[in-house]
Amino acid sequence: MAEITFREALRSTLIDQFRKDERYFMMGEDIGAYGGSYAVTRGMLEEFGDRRIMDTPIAESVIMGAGIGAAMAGLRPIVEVMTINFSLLALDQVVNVASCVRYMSGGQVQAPLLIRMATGGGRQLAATHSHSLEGWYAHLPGLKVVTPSNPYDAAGMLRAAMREDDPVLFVEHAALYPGKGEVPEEPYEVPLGKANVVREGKDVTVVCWSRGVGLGQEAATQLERDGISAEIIDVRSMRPFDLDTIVTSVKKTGRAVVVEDDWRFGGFAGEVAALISEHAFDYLDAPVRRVAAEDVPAPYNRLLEQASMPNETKIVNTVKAMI
Amino acid sequence: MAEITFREALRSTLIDQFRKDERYFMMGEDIGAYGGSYAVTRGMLEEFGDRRIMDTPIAESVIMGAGIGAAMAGLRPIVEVMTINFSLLALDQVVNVASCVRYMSGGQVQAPLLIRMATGGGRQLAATHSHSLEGWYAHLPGLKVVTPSNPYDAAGMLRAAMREDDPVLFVEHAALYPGKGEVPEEPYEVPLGKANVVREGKDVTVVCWSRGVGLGQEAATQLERDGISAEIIDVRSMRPFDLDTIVTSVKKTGRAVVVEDDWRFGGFAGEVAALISEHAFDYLDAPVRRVAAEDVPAPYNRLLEQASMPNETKIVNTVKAMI
Amino acid sequence: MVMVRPGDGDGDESKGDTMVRAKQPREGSTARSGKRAYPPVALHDVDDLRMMLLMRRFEDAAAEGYSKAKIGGFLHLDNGQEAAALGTIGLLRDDDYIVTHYRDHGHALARGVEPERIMAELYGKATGVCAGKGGSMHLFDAKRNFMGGYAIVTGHLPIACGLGLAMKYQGRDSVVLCIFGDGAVNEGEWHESLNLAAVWKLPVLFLCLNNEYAMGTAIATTSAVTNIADRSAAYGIATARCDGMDLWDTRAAMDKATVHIRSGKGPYALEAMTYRFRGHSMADPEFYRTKQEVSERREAADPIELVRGRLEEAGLIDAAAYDRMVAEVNQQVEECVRFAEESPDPEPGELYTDIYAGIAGTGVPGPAIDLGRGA
Amino acid sequence: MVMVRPGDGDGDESKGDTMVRAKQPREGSTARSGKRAYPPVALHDVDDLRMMLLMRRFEDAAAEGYSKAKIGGFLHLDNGQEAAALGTIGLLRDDDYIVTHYRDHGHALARGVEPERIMAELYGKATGVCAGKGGSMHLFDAKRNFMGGYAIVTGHLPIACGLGLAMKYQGRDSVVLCIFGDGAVNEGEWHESLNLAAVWKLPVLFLCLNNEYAMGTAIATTSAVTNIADRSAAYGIATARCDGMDLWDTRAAMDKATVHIRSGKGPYALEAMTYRFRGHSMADPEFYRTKQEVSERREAADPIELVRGRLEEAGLIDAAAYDRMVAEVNQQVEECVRFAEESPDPEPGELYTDIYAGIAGTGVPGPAIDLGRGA
Ligand SMILES: Cc1ncc(C[n+]2csc(CCOP(=O)(O)OP(=O)(O)O)c2C)c(N)n1
Ligand SMILES: Cc1ncc(C[n+]2csc(CCOP(=O)(O)OP(=O)(O)O)c2C)c(N)n1
Ligand SMILES: [Mg+2]
Ligand SMILES: [Mg+2]
Repeated sequence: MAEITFREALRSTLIDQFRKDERYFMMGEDIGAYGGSYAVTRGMLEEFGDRRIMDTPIAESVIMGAGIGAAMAGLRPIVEVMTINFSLLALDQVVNVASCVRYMSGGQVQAPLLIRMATGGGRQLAATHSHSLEGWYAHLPGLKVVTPSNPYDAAGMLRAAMREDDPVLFVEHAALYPGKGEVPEEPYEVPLGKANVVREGKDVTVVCWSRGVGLGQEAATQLERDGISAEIIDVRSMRPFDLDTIVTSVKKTGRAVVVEDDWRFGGFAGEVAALISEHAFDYLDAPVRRVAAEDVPAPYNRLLEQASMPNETKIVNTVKAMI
Repeated sequence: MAEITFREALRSTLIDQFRKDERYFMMGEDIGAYGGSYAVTRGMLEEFGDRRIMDTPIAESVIMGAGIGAAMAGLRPIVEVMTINFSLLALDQVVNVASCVRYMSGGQVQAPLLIRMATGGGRQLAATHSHSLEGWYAHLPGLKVVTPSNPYDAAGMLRAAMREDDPVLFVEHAALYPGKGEVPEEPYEVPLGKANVVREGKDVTVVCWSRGVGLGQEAATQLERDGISAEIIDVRSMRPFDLDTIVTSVKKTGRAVVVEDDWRFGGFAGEVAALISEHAFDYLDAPVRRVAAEDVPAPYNRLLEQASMPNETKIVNTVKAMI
Repeated sequence: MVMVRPGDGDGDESKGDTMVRAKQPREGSTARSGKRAYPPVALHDVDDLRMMLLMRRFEDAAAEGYSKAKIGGFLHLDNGQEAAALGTIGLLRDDDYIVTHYRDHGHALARGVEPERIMAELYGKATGVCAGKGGSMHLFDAKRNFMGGYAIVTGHLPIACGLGLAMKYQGRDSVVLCIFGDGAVNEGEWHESLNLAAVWKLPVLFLCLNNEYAMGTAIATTSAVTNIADRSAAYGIATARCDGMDLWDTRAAMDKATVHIRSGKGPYALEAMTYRFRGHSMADPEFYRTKQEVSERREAADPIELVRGRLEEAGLIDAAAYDRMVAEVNQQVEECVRFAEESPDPEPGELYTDIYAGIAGTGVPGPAIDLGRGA
Repeated sequence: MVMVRPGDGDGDESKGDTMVRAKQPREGSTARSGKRAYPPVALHDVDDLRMMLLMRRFEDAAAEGYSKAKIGGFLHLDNGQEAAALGTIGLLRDDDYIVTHYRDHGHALARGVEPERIMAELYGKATGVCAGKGGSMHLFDAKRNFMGGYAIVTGHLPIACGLGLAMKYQGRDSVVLCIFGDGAVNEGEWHESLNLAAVWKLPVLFLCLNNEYAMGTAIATTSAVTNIADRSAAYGIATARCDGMDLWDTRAAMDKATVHIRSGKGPYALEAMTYRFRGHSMADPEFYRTKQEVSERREAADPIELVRGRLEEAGLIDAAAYDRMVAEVNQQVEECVRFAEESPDPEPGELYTDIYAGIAGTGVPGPAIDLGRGA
């Protein structure tokens, strides 16, 4: 086991798979000569050449579609969209081809494409560059959407995602890239669709994913000081969604808080809250609460931006108000 | 009062406003020579000429952006996107300009744009042409999203929407266009942001909008035969959202079913369910249920498609299972 | 009459100047003027006549099915565009690929997809090419590399680039034929796709079926430059225009295009000038053009009449043989309709298949109540 | 040296052939070769020198602020591109409009926006042009018709069309200047916007600042045709290329372009050849080009040096005056920084303003608990 960054966990997994299977190649903006805008692909152009690490024009829709088409022809393309903000320009391809081509064709055609993108705010990038819209993608039948919170899961889920015969959206929170964690040197997979109880507790279940898991853990530490025991569940996979693990926990704790970086109104946390209320109704001692982004476009000013985002204090306060 | 169609209610309101205020003009695909793909604009080219009824290239992003830009310069553009399916190609303009330009500019710039689009399935248009993604738009701070269910509201809400200083998305379910209803001849407004109790009841609250309102009313009629009294609430405005009216109702009935045409998982009905559970927790006798589209791409076959969609039977069965 | 721009096919497009001409006069279809130098007719042209008759009759039968509400959704027919489709698709190899738009029945027929399975798809039946899930606008036949009809205008152009990329990646010399209309050219994806194909030298043949209208919008309303071949040249792509009402002219252009692509020179943009004899879809009231325009154009150039005329001139077919052929084709289409009508609907459970490779869905159990299916 | 294509500016572009030339040799910047025929220098050129110095020094100060973590987000500086910005923006009328991309500080300065309010915006302060809400990439000054920096590549091109449409609709002869980079031309919205502007004859000046790189990607990697003026000509738009390192050459091109647009002839596409002396943003490790390349290019053509040289030659400024000017500009920028540093952050409540015209939000009450604001 080595302590490596989230970024390095992704990078080394990609490299390992690229070495083993020629069908993998990657397309994206500035993944080659520039070294990747988040440096995930650094060094890969040098090792694999521009046949397999392809710098593309700034043209998100054709990049996405080219990945889908190449997947339909039997390859295993990986499309890096620089950030989720820019993925809106390619969304039609995901909605109207990748996620439904198997269905429309009556099962004749599949698109085993891996889409990677960075997500999230918190770096003063303001309204157009701070989106956390992965919940939109999780809405789509035919697509899988996963979002790891730590280096171990990042490597294991990426390896699993690369083997999928369905299109998978792999969402990487930009704030997590430099974070370190233990990662085995031997290849391993973390199966998609399984939530993870990262901390056991008995008073409240905090359901979170991606950057939110760190917030949840920090909040749990603070709550412990006040004698409140929080169970922290890392959703890991938004679609498929492991409702069982969450419901089991809520049946035990009787309370749930859902955390997400996206806006509250119409966000994915609403789905999670609705599911918990539906499936653990008789066990709930308090309404399910959400800690999510304020209902405002992301502001540039650092203080305003921080105030608009979920943080451990908001989780702590929300939990305390429930108990 | 005249009995007119939903389509005619929209058309006559547009014409009336166009006659009164030169700042209104409309852009869209086939709104002129073709007569409008849903015939809402029929005859308008003849009356207002191609300066005010502009047939555009098939290029959704620039049409939307041109509407935003013209609004920023003080005009009152109306952009017709032929259907919500194609609006994905223009989504970036809505997310990253229309809904946040006021904020990003610190309040200096506004984009009083009206976007109209047809939505919904049920006509065997299969996976790419049957979306009901208005919930995605309702997620965006800075935008208003409304969706009338009958001719009276269509005319009144359109008139109100055309006066707004904010961008408004006006969502028209394609199945509703031919439906008739009473509409006063005198101009009137139905204020945005107000839900409507279209039928009073005491056992369950059915929260619905757009095409769902007809389903809800039909279900209520059927339920009445079994002695179940359903209150039907037409949401009308997804953002802003009139939670008060709904919560007041649920506090009375103790039960709620939310109906929508979109996929259940991650849909807007989840938000509504979560809000009800949060704000009427102590009054609920049963978990809030949702009747929404099955989690599948829209199939072409008529029977499969009908099975995938919400209908009155599903509402009735859902309500009965709750009582 | 295939218009070849300087640099076309000589292996050095990059040197030559390619011209973009604004508002030049439209190439009229001169098919029936008899001025053209044609190659001698061949026996297989008779098969092509039969196929074109099938394409035509199939559409008419589909229109009837639609009028009887046996076919749902949108129905886009391509009467009049048969030569443009067959003259291109008919020249492909089995290992070539096709992606096309929603006006796709004729394209599937030209590719050899079984007509009865196409008709059954329009009827939404389990025996349809897509098992009733895709419908008219989304025909697929993967074993024939017919990779779909697509109904989002230009949604398939990026897909064509991806298929082309896969060919190049694997060192195969297959061509990807990508078919779209004149209205598609103003969509951003058209631009992104032509540029990507050009810079990566992808083996994609961008075939624009220019029928002068996008729904009800005439091309000059939406494009300052209406010559699409010329617009394509702006990407450094070899381009040509052909008379899509003329099977031979189309074939000659297609031949040049595929030779160019297979020799590794990258993409090619072919603009086939054509005209649709029916409305945009069955819902089209056709306010935007007169009945007279349509009948004049049809009189001036019906692609089937041209083929028939040349075959008759060459003595390969006579009136009686032609009538027999028409009768056989009508019979064949009738059988397709019968097959479609008699085929079963998909099983209700089919609603939930073909979404994922495995069975995974949301992972969330559905409501434990009767869904009132098929209501 | 402004390259004008046939038909440009003679009122009849539609007749003339416009050329698309693939892979023609890049116009080198010949600014310092002295071969160019220049107009006599004028007194206002001294002001322009001062402005260019301000633009340069402002960026350097922003870089310092960023290094000290006083400025957040992405920071894109445009050292080297001063002449291209000032030579165009400087010629606009007050009633003209500007939209530009994220590399926008210099553009705002050239438009006359108060430097201290720009700096305050970079510092995220309440006194910033956007009250601290927009930041470096999204500068707006509505009263100067500076309608924004936009950070989604090409997101503002459709907006420019809409502003242009409004001008035309209202019968105004204002020009909308729309600025973007060489990397933007492959995005679908570029295409959609140029086509719409052409077919509707909108008064939009599409100004491409071609600095040869999009982030780390050289233009030839992503475009088969690297001459952007030529690519723009495919829309039937009048086009020109100019030396964006040369204030006079840029001005001459800009002058022609605005005359063309104001006379109602529709859009114009101007490509200014330029080069950025700094990385793409402050986060750029610059793997894709050598330090030597940058210093050679800077040596060969620094737009400020050119202006200074000509003014000295003409006796309008001497070394002492120049040094004084530099000192004054440095002083001015220092004051901007001080202003920014000393300005207050926005009030916490500002988070919730400027979202709607009225107070409407979701209509849903927020959680009735302490939000831990500013944590
Ligand atoms: C992105 C998108 N916008 C709009 C439509 C609606 N639509 C369907 S076909 C069509 C016209 C296309 O015309 P053209 O490309 O010329 O092809 P043709 O129908 O003439 O064969 C339009 C606007 C669509 N399907 N997709
Ligand atoms: C749609 C979109 N895709 C990608 C990006 C990330 N990005 C920001 S700037 C840039 C390069 C743009 O280069 P160019 O247009 O040449 O302008 P320059 O930065 O050289 O001035 C990229 C890829 C973005 N902001 N928006
Ligand atoms: Mg057409
Ligand atoms: Mg650049």
